[in-house]
Amino acid sequence: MTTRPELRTDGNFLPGLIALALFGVLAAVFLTASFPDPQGFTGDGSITASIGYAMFDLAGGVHPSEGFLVSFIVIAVVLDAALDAAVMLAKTEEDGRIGGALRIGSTDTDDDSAARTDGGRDRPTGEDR
Amino acid sequence: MVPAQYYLLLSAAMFCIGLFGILTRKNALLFLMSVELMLTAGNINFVAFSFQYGNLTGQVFSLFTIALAAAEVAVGIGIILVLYRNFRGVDVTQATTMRW
Amino acid sequence: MAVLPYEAIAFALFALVTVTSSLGVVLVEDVWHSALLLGVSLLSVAVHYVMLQAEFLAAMQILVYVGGVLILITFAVMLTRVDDPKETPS
Amino acid sequence: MAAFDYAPAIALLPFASFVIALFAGRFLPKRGALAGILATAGSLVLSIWMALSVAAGNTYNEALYTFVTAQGINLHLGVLIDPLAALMLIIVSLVALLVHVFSLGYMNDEGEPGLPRYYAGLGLFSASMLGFVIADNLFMAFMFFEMVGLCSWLLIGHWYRDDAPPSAAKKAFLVTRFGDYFFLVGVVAVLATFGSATFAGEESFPGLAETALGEGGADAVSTFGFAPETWFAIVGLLILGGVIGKSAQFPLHTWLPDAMEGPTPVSALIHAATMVAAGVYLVARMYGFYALLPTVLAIIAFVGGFTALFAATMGVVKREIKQVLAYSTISQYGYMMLALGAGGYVAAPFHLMTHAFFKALLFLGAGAVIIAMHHNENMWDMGGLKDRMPVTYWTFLAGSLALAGIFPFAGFWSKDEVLYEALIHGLGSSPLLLGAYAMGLLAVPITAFYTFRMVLLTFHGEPRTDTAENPHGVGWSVKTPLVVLGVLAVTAGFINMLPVQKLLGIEGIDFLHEWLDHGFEGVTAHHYGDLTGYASGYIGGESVTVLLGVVVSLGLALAGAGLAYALYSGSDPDAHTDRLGDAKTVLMNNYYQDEYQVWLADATARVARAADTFDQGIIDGPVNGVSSVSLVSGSRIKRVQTGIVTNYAALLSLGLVALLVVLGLLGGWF
Repeated sequence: MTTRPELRTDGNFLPGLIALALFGVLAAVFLTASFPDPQGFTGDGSITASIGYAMFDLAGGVHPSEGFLVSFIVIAVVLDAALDAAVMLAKTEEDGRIGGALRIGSTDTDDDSAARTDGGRDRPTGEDR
Repeated sequence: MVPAQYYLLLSAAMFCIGLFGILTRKNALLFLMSVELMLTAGNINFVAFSFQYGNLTGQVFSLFTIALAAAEVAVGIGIILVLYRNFRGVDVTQATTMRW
Repeated sequence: MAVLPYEAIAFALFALVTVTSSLGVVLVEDVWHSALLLGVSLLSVAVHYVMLQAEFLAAMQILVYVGGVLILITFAVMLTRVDDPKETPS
Repeated sequence: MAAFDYAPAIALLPFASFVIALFAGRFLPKRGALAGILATAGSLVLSIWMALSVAAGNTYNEALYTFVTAQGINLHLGVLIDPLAALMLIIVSLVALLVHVFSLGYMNDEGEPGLPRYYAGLGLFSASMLGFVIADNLFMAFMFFEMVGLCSWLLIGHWYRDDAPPSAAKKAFLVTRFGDYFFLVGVVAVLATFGSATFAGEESFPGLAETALGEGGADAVSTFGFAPETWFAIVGLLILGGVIGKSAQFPLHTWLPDAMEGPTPVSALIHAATMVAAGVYLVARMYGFYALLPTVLAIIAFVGGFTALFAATMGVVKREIKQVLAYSTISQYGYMMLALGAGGYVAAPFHLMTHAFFKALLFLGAGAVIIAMHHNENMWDMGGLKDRMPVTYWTFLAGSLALAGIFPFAGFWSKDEVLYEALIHGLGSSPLLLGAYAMGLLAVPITAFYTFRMVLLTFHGEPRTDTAENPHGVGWSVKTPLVVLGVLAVTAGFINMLPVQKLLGIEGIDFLHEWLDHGFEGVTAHHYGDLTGYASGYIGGESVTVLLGVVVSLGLALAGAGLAYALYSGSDPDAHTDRLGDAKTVLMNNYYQDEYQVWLADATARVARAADTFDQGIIDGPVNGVSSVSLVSGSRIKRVQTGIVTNYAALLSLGLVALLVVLGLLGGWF
């Protein structure tokens, strides 16, 4: 089903003024600032290769950069933890299955309509809230 | 060569649009998307200055930011699912348990 | 910049696309449309990256953002969609 | 030195009896009395052992348990046994033992309730006093001083269901506490000044004070900007505040007559050996400090002399037998203070000792009479008890003769020495002492008068009521202590027959002088004599002066006794005190001292209320204001916490914008 995008008309746009104000301040600051001409990457080395070298603190990068090995490892670990946490959040409390939102989303109250993975055996009679 | 101010202006615009979305919408998914917009605005800044100074640091940083954004979306969707389960909707104004 | 500033024209064009689609993300009624417009916005940012000599980053932007994040968001939109479209939040 | 290893046990044994009586008293046959008797008997045996060791030339001064040592200040528990402490230990433990025995007859046989509590109190009282006696530093002395006060509160208020005893107990506690505040400040001052509060040994504070007053020694102590003499006098007076409270000296004597509300054995213990004696003992204990301060000594002497006279006059008109004894106690402790102030370091413990024996005897005798009279204490209801309770009569008579100071009973020797010291030192160096001496001398006939008035009214003449006709009998547990104390009241004076030595020239019979003259260097009688700087003056030679003092005081005592005999010896004597007229009213009302103190307390309460208002309004006001402002503003501001993420984000953004604007304006970005 495709529909044309419609602009939202209702709602409270008053807080949006804050965003506009922020933009005003930022624009005022940026437009008064002046920069020299950008330098760009002028050498004939590969930028992508240089990124790779920089990321692992290897010598050989043509373009100037800093080393990022430690940041890389740290960010890898942190992101992994974040993903684990996301999975944990998404689990339902009762049976540990992912996708509890699907079950409840199907109907509001009746649990019977939830997808049953046990083939209908062991039908709960009320203790399954 | 486009001067850096214009890139800054572009990124400021994007950032403020994202902020606008967060301030005016109630849908948690819209929140997520707005946050993506704001992160991207930051990335534009990084890359613009990387270009400005001919230094790759900004680009590497942007790379990290992209990875971070991906993970953030994963966590955000986890939160949205919990929100949906507990409040039967993704309206953030319904979830006021932490009120005074 | 005595020559015709193709670069400036391209920047203006794609900046317009970026800003417009971003505004669309936060202004349209339907979440699904928002998600699609977000994709447009992120793709146009990738173009900016290319103009800033960050080709690898542009590729990553497309791969990770448009290919990963957007799919995830789409997934969430579908997961939380209530049957009755009238009840779609916001 | 083996004997001294058991020194702490002297105080710990009664403490054990306290614990036993408190927790197991109700299961014991005599409700804890036997434990107390055994404990105090053990203390007495140990005390005698200590005294024998001291007599052999040994002394003991050890810190046993240290609380804290910081910045040169050392707070510890320790034991100091020297001749003075050994003497006092024997007095206290003996009286405590006899009081315990007497209580069998006074409390147990009368079926009083709350006996375990009573014996627990007695045990703790004895333990506190014995701990006070063996204390080796002022801090520890203060602790036990306070415990003595606490125990007096417990025991005076023993019959707490009546109205009077609890209020008397409170009064005793509060009045002595009032003095103890000064004492506490004094202890802190001593610690701050000398960094040490020990009584004897190398670092003793009297020794340090002596050094500080010597040539160039003032740098060793911190005197807070005062001249050392001034500062030491201030400290001495502060500590004296505690002494005046505990030893019931004017003007803090008012608690003691009220303390008669307690059981009579407790009265005997308080007045003879423990609580009241504690003050005098404290002065004697740190006499090396007071001896350096002529001003303070003069104050002590004058307060003592005045109290002796003042209290004696009030004893004249009292109708209750215990009230008479109470005022005589105050009066006699006045004599001890007079002795201490007059440089009579030996005379004061001497009088303390003889007084302990004969006053304990009198109180226990009075207790026996009270048992006999079914707890009627009014002397006008008695009379003729002489034939019905002879043991009590004869021992009571011995005690009365000692109290009146009749030759050769114990009180004569000690009181005579007190007056003699005051006289010769007054003649020699300080006319002020002569005033104190005069007051002390004037109190002698009054003492004899009220003593014999009491004896005559109680025991002589015809019975004036049916109860006196058929008194309740008393048992062995009452008579035994009376006999023991009666013998001591007769003979105790012979340990220090100074007049006999001076007149007849028999050397070596002033045993107490020699006893108190050995021990630690710096705490001997001779050393104190050197420190006080009192010169002796005589009227026509030493022997003449001695003889004069003896004759005058004995003559006055006999005159007072004779007057009492003349007025009250009939079979049914009149109430001659009515002739005193208005003076009697004043005396019966104790010179309105109570009213005066109540007025003072009311005035203080008004000040306290004003301070309370100040505290509530001005001190607490801002504090409460701050808290209520926080509360109110908190309850308003907490509404910011809507729980809606959008609002938080809006506030965050608003803050960011404001911050950017401020920074931009400050940094000139625009």
